[in-house]
Amino acid sequence: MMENLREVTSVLPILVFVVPVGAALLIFALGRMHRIFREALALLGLAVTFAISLVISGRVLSGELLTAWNGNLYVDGLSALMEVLGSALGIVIVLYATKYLPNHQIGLPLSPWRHTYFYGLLVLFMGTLNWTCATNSLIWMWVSLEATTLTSAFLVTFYWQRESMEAGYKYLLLISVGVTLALLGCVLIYAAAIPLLPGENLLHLTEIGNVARLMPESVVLVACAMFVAGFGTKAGLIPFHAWLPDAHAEAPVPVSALLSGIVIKIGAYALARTVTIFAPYYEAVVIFVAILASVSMVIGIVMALVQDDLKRLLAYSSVSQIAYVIEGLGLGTYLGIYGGLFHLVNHTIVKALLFLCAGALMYAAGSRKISELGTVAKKMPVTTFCFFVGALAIGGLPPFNCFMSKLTLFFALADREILWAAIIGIVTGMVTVACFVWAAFRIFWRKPAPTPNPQIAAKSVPFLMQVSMLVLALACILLGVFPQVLYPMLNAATDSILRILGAG
Amino acid sequence: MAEVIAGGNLIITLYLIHFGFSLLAAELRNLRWSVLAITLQSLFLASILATFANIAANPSLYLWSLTALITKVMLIPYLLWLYIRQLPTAETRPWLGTIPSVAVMLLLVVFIYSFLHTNVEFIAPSLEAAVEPARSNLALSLTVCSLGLWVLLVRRDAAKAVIGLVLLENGVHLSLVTLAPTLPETTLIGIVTNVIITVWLLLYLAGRIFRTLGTTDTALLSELKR
Amino acid sequence: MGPIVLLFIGFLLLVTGAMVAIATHRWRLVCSWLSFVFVLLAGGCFLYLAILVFTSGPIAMAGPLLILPGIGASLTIAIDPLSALLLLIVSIISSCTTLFSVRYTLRYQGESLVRYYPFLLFLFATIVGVVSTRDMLFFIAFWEMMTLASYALVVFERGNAVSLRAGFIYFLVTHVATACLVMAAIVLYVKTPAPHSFSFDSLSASLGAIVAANSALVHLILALFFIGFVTKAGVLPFGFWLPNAYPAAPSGATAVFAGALEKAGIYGVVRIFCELLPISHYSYVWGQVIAIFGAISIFVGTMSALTQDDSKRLMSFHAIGQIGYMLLGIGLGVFLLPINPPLATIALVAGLFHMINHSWFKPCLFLNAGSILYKTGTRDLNKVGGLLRIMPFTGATAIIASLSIAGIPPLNGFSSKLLIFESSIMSGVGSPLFIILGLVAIFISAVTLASFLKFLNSAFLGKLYAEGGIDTQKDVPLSMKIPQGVLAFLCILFGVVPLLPMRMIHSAISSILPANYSPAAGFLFGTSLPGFSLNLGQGVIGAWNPLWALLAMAILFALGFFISKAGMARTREAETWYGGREHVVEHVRYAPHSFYNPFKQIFAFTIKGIKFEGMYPRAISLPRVTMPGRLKAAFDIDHWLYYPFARGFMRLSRWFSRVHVGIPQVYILWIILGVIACIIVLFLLPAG
Amino acid sequence: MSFVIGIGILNLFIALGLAPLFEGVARKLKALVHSRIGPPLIQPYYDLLKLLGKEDIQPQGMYFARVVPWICFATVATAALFVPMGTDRAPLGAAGDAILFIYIVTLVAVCLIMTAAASENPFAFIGASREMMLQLTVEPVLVIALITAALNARSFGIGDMANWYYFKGPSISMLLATIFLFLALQAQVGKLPFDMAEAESEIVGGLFIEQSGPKYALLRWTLMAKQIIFASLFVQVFIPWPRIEILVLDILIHLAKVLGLVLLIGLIDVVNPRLRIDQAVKYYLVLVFFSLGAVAFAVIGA
Repeated sequence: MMENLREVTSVLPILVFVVPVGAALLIFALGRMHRIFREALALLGLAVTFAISLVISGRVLSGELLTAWNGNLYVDGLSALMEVLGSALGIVIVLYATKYLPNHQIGLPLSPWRHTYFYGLLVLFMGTLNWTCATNSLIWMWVSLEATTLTSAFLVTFYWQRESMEAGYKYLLLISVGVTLALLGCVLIYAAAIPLLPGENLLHLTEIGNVARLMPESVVLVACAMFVAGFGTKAGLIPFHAWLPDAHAEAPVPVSALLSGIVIKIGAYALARTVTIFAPYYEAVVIFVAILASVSMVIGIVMALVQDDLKRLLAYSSVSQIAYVIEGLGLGTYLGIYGGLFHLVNHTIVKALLFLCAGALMYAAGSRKISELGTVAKKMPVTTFCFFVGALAIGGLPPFNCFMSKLTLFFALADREILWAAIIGIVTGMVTVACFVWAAFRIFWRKPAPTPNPQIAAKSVPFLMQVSMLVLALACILLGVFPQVLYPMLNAATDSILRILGAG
Repeated sequence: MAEVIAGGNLIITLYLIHFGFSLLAAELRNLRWSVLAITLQSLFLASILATFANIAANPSLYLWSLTALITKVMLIPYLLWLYIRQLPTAETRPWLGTIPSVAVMLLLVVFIYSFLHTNVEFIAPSLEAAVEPARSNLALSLTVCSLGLWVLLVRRDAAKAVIGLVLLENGVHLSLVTLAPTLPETTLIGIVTNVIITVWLLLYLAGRIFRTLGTTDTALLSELKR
Repeated sequence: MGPIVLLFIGFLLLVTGAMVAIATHRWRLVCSWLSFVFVLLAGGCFLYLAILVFTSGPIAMAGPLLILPGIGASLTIAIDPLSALLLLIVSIISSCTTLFSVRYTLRYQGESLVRYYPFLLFLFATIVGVVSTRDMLFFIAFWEMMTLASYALVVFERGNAVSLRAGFIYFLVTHVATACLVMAAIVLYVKTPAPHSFSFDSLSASLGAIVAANSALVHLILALFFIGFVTKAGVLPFGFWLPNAYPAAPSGATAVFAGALEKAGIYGVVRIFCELLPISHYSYVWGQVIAIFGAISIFVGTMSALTQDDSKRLMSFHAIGQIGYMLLGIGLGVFLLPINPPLATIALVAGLFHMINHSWFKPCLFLNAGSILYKTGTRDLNKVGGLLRIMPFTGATAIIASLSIAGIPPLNGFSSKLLIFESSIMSGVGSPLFIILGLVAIFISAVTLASFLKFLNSAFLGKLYAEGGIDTQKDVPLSMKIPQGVLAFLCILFGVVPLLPMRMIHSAISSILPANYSPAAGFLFGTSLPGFSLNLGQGVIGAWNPLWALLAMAILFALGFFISKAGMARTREAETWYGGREHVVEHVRYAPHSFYNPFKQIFAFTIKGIKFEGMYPRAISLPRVTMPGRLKAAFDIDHWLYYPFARGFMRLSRWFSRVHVGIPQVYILWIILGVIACIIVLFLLPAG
Repeated sequence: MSFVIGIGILNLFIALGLAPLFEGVARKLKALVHSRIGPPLIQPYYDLLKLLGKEDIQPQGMYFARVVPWICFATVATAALFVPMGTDRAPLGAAGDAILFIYIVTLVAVCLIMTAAASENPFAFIGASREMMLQLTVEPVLVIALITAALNARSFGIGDMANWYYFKGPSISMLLATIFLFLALQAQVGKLPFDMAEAESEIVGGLFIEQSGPKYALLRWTLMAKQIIFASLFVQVFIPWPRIEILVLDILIHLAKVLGLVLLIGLIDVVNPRLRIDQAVKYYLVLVFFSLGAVAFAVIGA
C-alpha cells in the first residue's frame, strides 16, 4: 500500500479526454479532403493522448492522485492503466486500419466520407473511454460508459450491409437496455449512500467504500445484481453476451479488435469500480461472481469450439476470457485483483493480435470461414507465426503472458478457498488450447479445403499490417518471459482499488 | 397540511394519467398516434416533477421539469416524428395481441404496488423514499420501466422498440426524482443527452434497415445465427 | 557470483545458438556446424560446472534471479550434486547428438532446419533450467517449455501424417501430465506456511506438515506428482505414447529424448520422493508403487521389443524397459528409506547409476539406428543385413552398446544391473515382493540380450544385403562416427572403472537425504579403485572386480591365439558354403522376423482372436483377422471412448451455439431473465 | 595372491586339460551302450591335435569372424576361473559371485552365437537362433536355482552357499532346486535331447558349419570345457557332501563327482532322441514355472 499519496490537482485528467475529442472534430472537418489528413490526424491525436496517459501514469506511480474540477475527475492507478492500454491499442489499430480499410474485398468501394467518419468515431471513442476512466462520480461514469457504446455503434455498422446493420442494431439496442438497468443500480446505490455522506451531492467513487458496510443489505444486493447484469452486458458475460458474437463477426477487423480489446474491458472496469467495493463485505457477491464467471468461461469456450467462422470463434473465446478477468476482480483480495488486471492487459494484447491475424487472413484469402482457408502457412509465414503465438498465449502456455496471469488467478482462488472455480479455470484453459490449436491446424496446415478458395493469398499481406501484428506478438512473448515488467503499474492499480475498499 | 393532502391526491391522479398514456403509447398500433401518446406521457412526467418540486420544497426540481420539458416533450418527439415519416405507419403485428398484453400489464401493476406497499424497505434505500408520495412514485417508475421492457420484448417493429426504450428511460427518470433528488442538474442533462443520442441513432439505423430490408420487422433481423 | 556464472554463460550460449540457427537456417551445413560449436561450448561450461560441484560441493546463487512478488515464486538457481549428474549427462549427450545431426539432417532435404536446431538448443536450455531451479513454479514453467520443444522436434517431418498424429497424442498426454503437476503444486502451495512461497524447502515443509497430520491428501499429491513425472519418463501404462513418438523424431532428437529428456522425469521422481517427502511410512508405500510400475514397464516393454522389426521402435520399447530398471532401483531405495539406510542408499545409487549408464548406451544405439537409416534409408531390419562389412566402426560401437544394455560383464550395463539385482534380492529377505521383481529383472535382462542379439545379427552380422541398395561402400561420415565412438568409450569406461561414477552418485544421494543418514561411500563400496564391493554393514554381500576379469581374459585370449597358431595350418579364403548350389542373397538370407519364430508362437497367445505377440497387442487393426465384432470393438478404445466423447462434446457445443436464434427480442428476454436470476441467486447465497 | 594363481592354474587344468578326457569317457559309454568297443579314452585329444593342423578356411573380408573363436575360448576359460572346483572359493570369485557366474556363462553363449552369425551361413543363423532360444529359457532355471541357494545362505557367494548347504544338510527348497537344475543341465551343456543348436543331421553342424581347422578345434574344446564348468558348479553347490578338509582329497572327490555326473549326462544323451526347438522351449518354460516353487520354499525358510 503506498501511504504517501498526495491529491494533486492538475490539468492532465481533463486533457486526456479533451485532446481526442478535439482531434475527432478536426478529423470530421478536414477528413474528406485527403486520405493523409484523416490518418495523420487520427495517429497524431492518439499519439498525444498516449503521451499524456504515460505522463499521468508516471505521476501516479510516483505517488500522486491527479484530480480536476474539485474532485469530479480523479485519475488513480486503475484509470491510468486503462488509459495507457486504450491509447496504445488505438495506435496499433489505426496503423493496421490505414492499410486494411482502403483495399480489401468486402463491401462496395468506400467513399472518403465513410473513411473519415471511421477515424473520427475511432478517436472520439478513445475520448469517451478516457473520460470513463477519469470520472470520479458513479452517475457520470454511467453516462460516459453509455457514450462509449454510442460512439462505437456506427463503427460496428461500418459496411452498411444487411448483416452489419443487424449486428449494429442488436449491439446498440441490447447494450442500451442492459446499461439502463445498471443505471437503476447506480441510482439505488446513490440513494442509499447520499444520506450517509453529508454535503456530498455527486457520489464520488472513492467515497462509496467508506459507507459500503452501512447501506441496507437488500438494497446493496439488488444494486449488485443490477450492476452485474448491466455492466455484464457491456463486458459480455454469458446470459447477457448476445450482442458480442454478431458485433465482432460483422464489424471490420480493426473495430472487432477494438471491441474485444477495450470495449468489454470498460465493462470489467465498471464492475471493478462498483461490485469489487462490496466484495469484502458480502461473501454472497464473491461467490455469485465466481459462479457467473465460471459458467461464462465454460459455455463461452464450448461454443467457440464448434464455430466455422474465425471471428465468431474469437468472439466466443473473448466471452470465456473476460470471465477470468471478472472472476479475479470479483474476489476483492490483492492477489485476485492483481491477477484480474494482469489478465485484462494480457487478454487485450492477445485478442487484438488474433483479430489482426484474422484480418490478414481475410485480406489475403478473402474469406472468414475456417473450412475455406486451406494450407496458407507457406504463403503467409508472419501471420502463421503470429497466430500460433496468439493461440498458444491465449491457451495459457508458459513462455507466454497469459500463463502467469491465469496462474495468479488460480492461486487467488485457491487462497480464497474457492477451489472448484480454479479447477474449472484449468479445465477451460485446456479446452481453449485444444480449440485454438485445432483451429490453427485446420487453417494453416491442413490440406486445401475440398472447395479450394481461388483467391487464396491472391494478395500478400502489406508490411504495415505485419509490423502491427509482430509488435503485439513480441509484447505477448516479452510479458510472458518478464512478467514483472508490468508489476509497478498493476500494483498501483490494485492498490488504488484496495485503498477504496480499505477506506471503508 | 391541506395542500399537502391536496397535492397528495393531485400526484396520485397525475400518476394515473401518466400511466394511462404510457399504456396507450405501448398499445397503439398506429405509430403516429403512439408518438403523440409518448409526448403526452413525457408532458405529464414534467408535471409530476413540478408538483414534486413544491411538495418536497426542493427548488432544483423545477429546473429538472424544465429540462424534461425541453428534451422529452420537444426534442425526442421531433426526432420520432422526423423518422416515422419515412417508415410505414402501421406497425408490424406484435407477438401478443393487445388484450393479453394489457392483462399482463395490469397484473404487473397490481403486483408491484402490493409488493412495494408491504415491504418498501426492500428496495427503498433511504427513509424519505419510503414516505407516501415517493413510494408510489417509485412503484410507478418501476411499472413504467417494466412496461418499456415489455414493449421491447413483445413488439416486432423497430420504431416501436425505440418507443419502448423511451418508456424505459422515462421510468428511470421518474425513479431519479424520488431516489436522487439532490443530483446536480448537469448529471441529469448528461443522462438525458445520452437518451436522445441513443434514440436518434436507433431511428437512423431503423430508417436504413427499412431502406435495405423493406420492412421494419426486427424479428426478420436474425441472419446471424449459431 | 563465482562459478554459477558458468551456468548463465552456457544458457546464453544455447539461446544465442538458437538465434544464430534461425538466422542461418538457409545454409544447412553452416547452420549445423554453428549450432554444434555453440552446443559444444555450452556443454563444456556445464561439464566443468558439474565436475566443480562434485569436487567442491553444491553451488547456489546468492539472491533469487527473478522475483514474482505477488505469488511468492522466485527463480533461485542452485546446482546440487543430483542436478550436477543431469548436467553431466546433458552436456555430453547434447554435444554428441548435435555433432551427429550435422550430417544426419542432410537426409531431410524437404524439411527446413529452422524447425530442428533452434528447438534442439532450446530443449537443452530448458532441461538445464529444469534441473537447476529450486523453485516449483519455474520448474513447471521450464518443464512445459521442454515439452513444447520436444513436441516441435517430434513433428519435425511435416509430411508424414503418422508422425503428426503421434506428435499430437504426445502433446496431449504430456499436457495432461503437466496439468497434474500444476494441480499438485497448487495444493501444496496453498498449504505452505504464511508467506506462501514456491521454493522446494517451503514446499517440503508444507508436505512435512501434511504428513504429520497424516491425511490422505499426501497420497493425492504424490500420485499427481508421480503421474506427471512418470508419463514424461515413458513408464507403462502412462508411456504408451513413447513407441510412436520417439521413432517419429529424427534420430539426433530421439537420442536426446532417450538420453536426457526421460531423465528429467527420473530427476523429478527422485527430487520429490527423496527430498520433498520426509522419510515416513508414506515412502514405504510409495517405494513399492514405484517399483511395481518399474517392473511392469520392464516386463511389457522388453517382451514386446522382442518381436519388433523396426529398429527405432525396437529401441523405444527398450527405452521403456530400461526406465523400468531405474524405477525398480529408485523404488526399492525409497521403500527401504525408513527401514535399512545402507541398503536404501545402495539401491538409490543403483537406480541412478543405471540412469547414467542408460544415458550412454541408449543414445549410442539410437545413433546406430540413425546411421543405418542414413546409410540404407530404411528402419526395417528385414531389409538390411551384414552391414558390419561396410560399416565396421558403427558395427563395433553397436556391438559394444548392445552388449552393455544387455548387461554383459566387462561393460557398464552389467555393473549397474548387478547392483540392482543384489539389492533387490537381498532386500527381498524382508518382503517377497522384491524377490519377484528381482527375478523379473534378471529374466528380462536375458530377453534384452536376445532382442539385441537379433538386432546385431540381422543388421550387422550375416550376409551384406540392403534392399534399397547402398550408395558408397564406406562407413558413415566421420562426424557421425565420433559421437558413437565417444558414447561407446564411455560405456566401456564406466564398465571397467565403476567406482568413480558410483562415488559421484553417492555424494548426490547423500546430499538429498537427511544429513548423515546414508553411510560413507568408502564403507559401502570399498576403496579399491578398480573394483567395488557391496558392504551392507553385516559383511560384504557382493563384489565385482572388472580389471582382474579383463586381465584373465586377455591372458587366456593370448593362450587361445597361440594354441590355434601352433598348428601352423595354412589359411585359405573361400565363399560361404550353401550346399554347393547357385544362390541369390534373398533366397539364402535368414530374415530376422523368423529369428524367434518358435518363441513368438509360444508367447503369441491369442485372446479370442486378438494376436498378442509378447504382451503388446500387435497392431490390432489386422485386416485379415476375422474376429467377433464385439471384442474388436471392446479393444478399440478410440471407438467406444474417445470418438463418442468428442462427438458428444461437439454436439453439446453445437446445441449451445444454436441457442443463438438471432432474434433481438429473444436476447432481450435473456437479459431480463438474467437480471431476475441474478437477484434470486444473490439472495439465496449465504449472506456475508 | 599366490593362492589365487595356484587355484587358477588348477581350475584351468581341470576345465581345459581334463575336459577332453571326460568327453572321451562319455564317448566310450555311448559306444558300450551301442554294444561296440568305441574309440580309446583319449580320442578327443587326437581329434583336437588333428584339427589344429587342418587347413583354416576363412570368409573374405570379415576380420570379426576370424577373431570371434579366440574370444569364445577366452571367455570359457575365464568362466572356469569363476567356478570353485573342490576349493571353497573360486580363484577369481569374491563375495556375491553367483550373479557374476550367471553373466559370464551368458557371455559364453553370446560368443558362440556371434561366431555363428559372423559366418553369414543361413544354417549357422538357424543354429544361432536355436541356441539363443535355448539360452533364453534355460538360463532362468539356473538363476532361480542359484537364488534359492542365495536366499537360504543369505549371501550370493558360491562358496558360502556350498558351506551353508554342507552344514545345514538337505532342505526342501534345495532339493527342488537340485532336481530342476539337473533337468536343465542337459540343455546347458548341449547334450542330445537338447543339442538342436549344432544338430549335425538337421542343419549340418549348426553353429560351427563355417569353422574349420584350429578355429573348429577351439570351439569343440569350448563345448567340452562348458560341460565341465556346469557339471562342477552343479556338483559344488548342490552336492557338497563328502568333504574332507584336505585340499587334494577334496579336489579328487570333486573330480569323481564330476565324472559321475558326466557319465549320467552321457547316458541320458545316448538314450534320448533330439527334440524340436519349440518342444524344448515349451518344456523349459514349464520347468521355469515350477522352479519358482523352490524359491517360494526358500523364502519361507524351508
